[in-house]
Amino acid sequence: MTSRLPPQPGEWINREQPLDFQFEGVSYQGFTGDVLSSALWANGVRVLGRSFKYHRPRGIYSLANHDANALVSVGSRTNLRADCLPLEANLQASAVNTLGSVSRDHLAIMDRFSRFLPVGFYYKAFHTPRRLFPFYENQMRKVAGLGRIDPQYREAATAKQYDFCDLLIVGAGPAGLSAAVDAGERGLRVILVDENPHPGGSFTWQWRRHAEALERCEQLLNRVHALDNIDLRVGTLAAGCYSDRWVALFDQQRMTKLRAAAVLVASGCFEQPAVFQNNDAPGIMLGSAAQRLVHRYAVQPFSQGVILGANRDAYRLASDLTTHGIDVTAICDLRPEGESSPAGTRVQELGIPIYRGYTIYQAETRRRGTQLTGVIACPLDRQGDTQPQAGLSLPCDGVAVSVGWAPDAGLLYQAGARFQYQSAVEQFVPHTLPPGLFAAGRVNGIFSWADQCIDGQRAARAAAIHLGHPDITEIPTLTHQGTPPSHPYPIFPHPEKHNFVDFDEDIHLADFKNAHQEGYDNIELVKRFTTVGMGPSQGKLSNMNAIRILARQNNATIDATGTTTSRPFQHPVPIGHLAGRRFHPLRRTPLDAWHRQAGAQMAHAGAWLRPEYYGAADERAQSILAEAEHVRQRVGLIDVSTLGKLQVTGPDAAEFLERIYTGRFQKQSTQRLRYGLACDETGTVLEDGVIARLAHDHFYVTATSGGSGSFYRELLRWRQLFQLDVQISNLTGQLAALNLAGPDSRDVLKELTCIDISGEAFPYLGVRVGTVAGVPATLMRVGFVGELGYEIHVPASSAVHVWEQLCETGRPFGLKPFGVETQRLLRLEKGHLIVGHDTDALTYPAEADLQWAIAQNKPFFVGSRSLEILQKRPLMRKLVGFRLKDTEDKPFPEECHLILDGETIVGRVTSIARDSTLKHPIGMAFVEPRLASPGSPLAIRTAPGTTVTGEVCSLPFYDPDNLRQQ
Amino acid sequence: MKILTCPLNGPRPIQEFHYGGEFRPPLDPAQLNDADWGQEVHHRHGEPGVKREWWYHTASGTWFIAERDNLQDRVIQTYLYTPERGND
Amino acid sequence: MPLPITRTSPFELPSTPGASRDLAGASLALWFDDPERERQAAQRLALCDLSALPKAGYKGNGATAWLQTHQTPLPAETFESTRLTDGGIIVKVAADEYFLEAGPSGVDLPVPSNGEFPPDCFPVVREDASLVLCGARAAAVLLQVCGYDFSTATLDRVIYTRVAGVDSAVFPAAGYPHTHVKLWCDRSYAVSLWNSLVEICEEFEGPIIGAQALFTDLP
Amino acid sequence: MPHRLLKYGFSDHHPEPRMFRDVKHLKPEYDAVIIGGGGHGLAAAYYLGKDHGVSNVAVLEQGYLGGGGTGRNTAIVRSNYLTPEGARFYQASVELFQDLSRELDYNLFYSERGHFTLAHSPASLRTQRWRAEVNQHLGIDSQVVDPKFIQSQIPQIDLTCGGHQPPIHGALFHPPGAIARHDAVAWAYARGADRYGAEIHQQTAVTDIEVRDGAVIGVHTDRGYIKTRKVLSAVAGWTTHITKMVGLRTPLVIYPLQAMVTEPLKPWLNHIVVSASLHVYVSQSSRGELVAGASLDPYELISSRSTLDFAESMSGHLLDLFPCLPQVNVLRQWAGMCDMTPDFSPIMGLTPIEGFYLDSGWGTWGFKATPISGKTMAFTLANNRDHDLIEAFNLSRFERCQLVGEKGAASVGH
Repeated sequence: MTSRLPPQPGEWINREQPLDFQFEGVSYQGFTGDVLSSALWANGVRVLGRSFKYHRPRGIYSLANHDANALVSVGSRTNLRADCLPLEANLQASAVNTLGSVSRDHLAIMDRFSRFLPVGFYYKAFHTPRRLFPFYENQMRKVAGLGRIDPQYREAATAKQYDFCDLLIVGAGPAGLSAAVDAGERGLRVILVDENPHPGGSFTWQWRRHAEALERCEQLLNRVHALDNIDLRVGTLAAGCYSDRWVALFDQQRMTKLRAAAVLVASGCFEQPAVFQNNDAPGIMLGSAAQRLVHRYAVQPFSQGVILGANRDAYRLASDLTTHGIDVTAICDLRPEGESSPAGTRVQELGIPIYRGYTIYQAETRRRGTQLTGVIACPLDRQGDTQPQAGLSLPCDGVAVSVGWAPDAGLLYQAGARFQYQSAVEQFVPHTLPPGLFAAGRVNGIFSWADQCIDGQRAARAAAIHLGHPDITEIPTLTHQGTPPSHPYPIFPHPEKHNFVDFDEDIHLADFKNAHQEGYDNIELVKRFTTVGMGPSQGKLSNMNAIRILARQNNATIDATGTTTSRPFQHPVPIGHLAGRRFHPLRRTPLDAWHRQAGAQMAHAGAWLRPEYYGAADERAQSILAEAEHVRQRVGLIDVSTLGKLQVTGPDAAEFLERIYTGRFQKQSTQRLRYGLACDETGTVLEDGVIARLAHDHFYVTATSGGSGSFYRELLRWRQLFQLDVQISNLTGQLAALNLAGPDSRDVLKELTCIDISGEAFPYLGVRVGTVAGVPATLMRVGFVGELGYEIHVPASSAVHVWEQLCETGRPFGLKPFGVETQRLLRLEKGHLIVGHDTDALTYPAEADLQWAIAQNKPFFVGSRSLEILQKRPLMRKLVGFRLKDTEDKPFPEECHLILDGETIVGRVTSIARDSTLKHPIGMAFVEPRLASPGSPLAIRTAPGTTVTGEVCSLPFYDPDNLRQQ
Repeated sequence: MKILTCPLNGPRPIQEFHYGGEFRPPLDPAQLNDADWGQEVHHRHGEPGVKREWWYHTASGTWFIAERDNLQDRVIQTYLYTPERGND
Repeated sequence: MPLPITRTSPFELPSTPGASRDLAGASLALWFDDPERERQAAQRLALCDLSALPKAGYKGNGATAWLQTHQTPLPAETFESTRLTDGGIIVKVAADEYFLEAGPSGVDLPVPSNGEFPPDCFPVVREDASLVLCGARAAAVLLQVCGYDFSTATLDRVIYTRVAGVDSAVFPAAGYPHTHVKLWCDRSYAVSLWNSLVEICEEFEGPIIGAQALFTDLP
Repeated sequence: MPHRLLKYGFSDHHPEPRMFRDVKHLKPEYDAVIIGGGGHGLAAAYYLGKDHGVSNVAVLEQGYLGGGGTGRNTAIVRSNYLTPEGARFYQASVELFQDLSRELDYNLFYSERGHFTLAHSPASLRTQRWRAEVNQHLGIDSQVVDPKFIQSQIPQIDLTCGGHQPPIHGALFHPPGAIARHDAVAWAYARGADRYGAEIHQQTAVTDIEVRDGAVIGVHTDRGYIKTRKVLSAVAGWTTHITKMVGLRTPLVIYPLQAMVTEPLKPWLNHIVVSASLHVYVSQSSRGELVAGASLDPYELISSRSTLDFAESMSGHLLDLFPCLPQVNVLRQWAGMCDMTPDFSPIMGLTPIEGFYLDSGWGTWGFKATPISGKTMAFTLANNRDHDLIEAFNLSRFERCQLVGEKGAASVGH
């Protein structure tokens, strides 16, 4: 291990637990607590990945989860960020998006062509001739993209959870810890999250050698641990902040959806790059990355480094590195005045050369860019422009960049905060925060650890006041003192275009100039055209510089230039965590288990599962026909529990139903059923069912299986609007419904009930209340399938009992269960339409031949006025029955096949059955009215150029005189 | 997830609710000619601003009215429908 | 004389109960495994099916008056509840509607002596599935299935919310620790809800138990 | 390497001019004002110049080009619609799109991928067949395919949907279904419109529209007043804001539609996959990102905020279809605003206010109509008469209770 430092106080690695791992097939050793990047760096590996477009070698840059060029695959997992991937024993990682290996990537040739591939080049070529574009696109797709998915990869669903707290604090650095302690001591339920595996934030890298800071950190952590009402969650990312402080927290295991009464963001800042030639070479990194390497992982960032600085942090960094035996060759300070604080003096005392008013003009590398050999520094003139002719060469194997910061403000933006650029800190700071949202620390423009602690307390108190805690002394808002921590324009042109603004997407300075020249001159257009900020790190290291560049190009202020919209997620989050364990509530009838045992083919029907038929999957048609024949000849039993079942009671019940349905109910006799048809306000057929009157003020109503939920909801709404004295109860799930149908049904049923069910005592369309098999039941004589039959409604808990009793009693009659597909065939034979199957979202009653169901001279029902209008128009289509003459060897028509008249579409098949108990194929179709009279031929298009002839016939096909139902 | 306050059940995540569209006072069909009726049935107040809307708390079966700013997604108030409050 | 068993639970329960009792035509499992172990599980985490408890609804302008004539102690406010002597519960679910779940001792639900309800009181069939999630870890299970903050819930007040995607009435009950909740839901959705809860409870090592552990004073 | 790229490599200076003129001031009067600098408005400006010689045109955009629906959709182009009027209209659009890169000399990355609309029930398969039949009859390449075919084309798909959801029974397959680089469509039309003389004014908000005696006479903007007798509103999610200025009521209501994108991956998904019952449509961009969109948000909102609910349910449904994706990372989510109509068809053409034209009701289907809406609206403005292809889409259909049947199939799910 060439670069591992001696043990550091507070280091995150455990030297007792060495780990073997592989990168690109080569074995290395690291420690528990390392991330892949730190372990590789410790082993002297400098090329950790390749860039997206030009395949340039890249190393550690931020070591803060923004190193989007050091992406690796581990087994089936890909696009993992090496700078936050915990090292595990026998980890086998390899870089993504390389051809060959990361150290010798054959695609690095792209870098040679970079001059031919300026920003947006792909919009300007490859599209002519048109036929070649697919070829080019295919090539481009292959070189684009990062990791490769494993199509075989599977993962058990992770559990998601909800959580609640008074105050969520994001970031356990100086401000966050101070805020947590202040709020915790007030008794607030606090959740404190930090994405790092250890709390402390900048205490753990920037202030590691500062005794007073360390002591404060210890104190704060002790208090946090001591207070039961502070829930500290490390390794937890607050990835998105949504309406009403709904925050998505991610850890290794799961996503937690947290509802916080208040949110305090103390997320800190991202250190920002400087833009100079070859600023992406491995070995060039942020000052904060160098300090993270040293203090968290005890890894030497480089042995001999140059610091490019523009703030006090750069000088602290220089002292810090020197203390660790790292040779700081020089500090180039962008500011002509340099640093006059004690931090500056200390560096001078250390004898480190300080070049004031200098920048790094370019970095020098060898071995195809993989090894940094030095930099050329040059002075800046008064305008801040480089003077390369006065450049001087500084040999080094590393550069630490410490020129400024940008707030980690994603959550605040998402939650609706507005920011303003403050030149005292040369940074965006929150200007207005929505209620319940608070910001503290560096994200708030407060830059020393002690001030951050105070700012954290201030924000915690403001939050407590917001949450209604009385008698709290507010702390006045601090302002930043001293020179700005950020440089206003750390961006330097170079004639050879490798001065990168966006490392993710390989966008260099000239690209911005070119985009601007083409008219992409506002921040959103710049983003879309150049793709700046659209890579995996979402612009954390590039957006601020892009804004600075654009502002200068437009000669505008930073505020006027604005920012792009910040959207979730803060860092990319896995689809599996987002999906989590899913709940898919399905509705089951009480007989569900029985059906399965009896060999039913179950199918989804809306939210329900229903038996289609009983029998083998490959005997569908035969099984359905056999079940149908059995109902026609003997007796069958079907579970129709999915029917909507509503109880409508109260003095105004009949009046209410008359307003909802098209028919009349005031004079309906008790113990009788009527057909009910309901439309929506536009006159479209919405629902149908039967309406049973059980008492003067008591109706029992059935509705379609699929529509009853929303229909019930609409009824509740109409009830309010009408202000009628009526109660509506949804009994759909409370009751089971069984339809016993067939010539023998009466004989079966009479064994089980004491109700007189003789034809005279209980006629067709009658309803009776009594018991069946000892269970309270409502019986209705309906004829949906066209045979003598009884719909038996019983409490759901008794359904199995009643069903089994019916089966048992029916055994001598050969009673068989039948499924919903069989029922569909039987009802088609009987000419009954199914709403939603034979009608569509624009069908009105006259089209479906349901005019008879509309009571004339009724003053009002829902949809009546619209129907009046629709009925003045000539009818455009009509639902008819048809039979097929002779299909010969032609393809058989299917539902939704078109009916043609020459080249004109004149209709559509809505239902069809090839095999029916009538022994010939039958169907229903919408056709133009001129074709609706019986005997009209229908040309059904069953395949391109092929039609089959049908003939319209009157409905129903079966038992037109209802003799079967007597 | 947004919080919506059901007048009966109190504040709940909006996922517990069904959106019932704009509140429209019942029309008198007799007062409108065909074209006006066609417009009244289909047209909506879709412009930005505060709108009265129907919302339904699914688990308890409660319809109520919410006054909501459809630009800010801010709920001004919620209350149960009464003809007095509804049709003014 | 006990009624024949005509009512069945919607749930698939783990095994034949170690003991059960008949309750208005249904069988209520008292325990499956070992009564003592189930009692301990009830302290930690357990799931119990109480769908066998008879239930009824009463609705209409006259519902309140009629129930009062049956000496039922009625809750005053909507969503509030009162306890029946047999361990049952009556909840006022709307201004003119009550929901009653009998306790495990088999007391009959209020019915009119002559079989006829007064004209303005309508019985409503209630066949809700009924289950109890209990024990110290019940809160952790609830956090995985429900977006309602039960730590702020009022005891004995019913909360209509969505649990594991199923609209449910949740009842943080007194009588056993606060983290114990009773859930009622539409029977057609009950299997989905039950399966989700069983899966999560298994991960937390919470078994399905019989009713005895909950109703220690069962006669 | 195409010779065009050599030009870049060997020039000292970037050789590309501004894509459109930077016009500093509004003129006092234009022959036509187009509100909305998205694809539709810019296309209308382009065809006004190209087809009708109308060049004194201003396009007013309150934000930046393509910043509304144009830049927020999932960039799918198809023509497999249900009604003859719909199918014909979108087919004309597809035909324009296919040659658009050449016509505008801008690579729009128009990439024919093949479009699957999955059916998870026999009922939904019936609807797909309806669409396929209408399409085939009109000469549009569409067919119903079985699960085996789907699996052969998309090996990663799980036809059982993990057992969580109703399984896949089949699909409507539409081979010409394509994706395109959506922003580029706006930019290319902007460049084209500019070359025909139209002025493009970004960051110019319309504050009011002046109507006298039932006719438009001018437009107020935050940069001053403009006289004009023709105004086209092509602002999608902001339509109700504009119609309010002229006192026009419409059925339009605005709903957000959300989408999200993953980190880039090597190509594995070649097709566009749509499942209406799972509320997913997904394709892989040429950059390698999975771009996935859903159905509308559950309630009206004139905002493009994101919700976690969307990201959760979309992720769940993606895994139902593609169980190999759980460790793929979602990079970003966003939303656009959709002006929805009751019959899932646009509202286009003349209005009761003379000189005020609507190009609206684009709901979730606007991007694919960009060229044809531009072309037909340009015709309509130039001739003050609805173009044949959009007659069925006129606002007056609602007062006549004569809706377009595109919604017809929507309820077929029971």
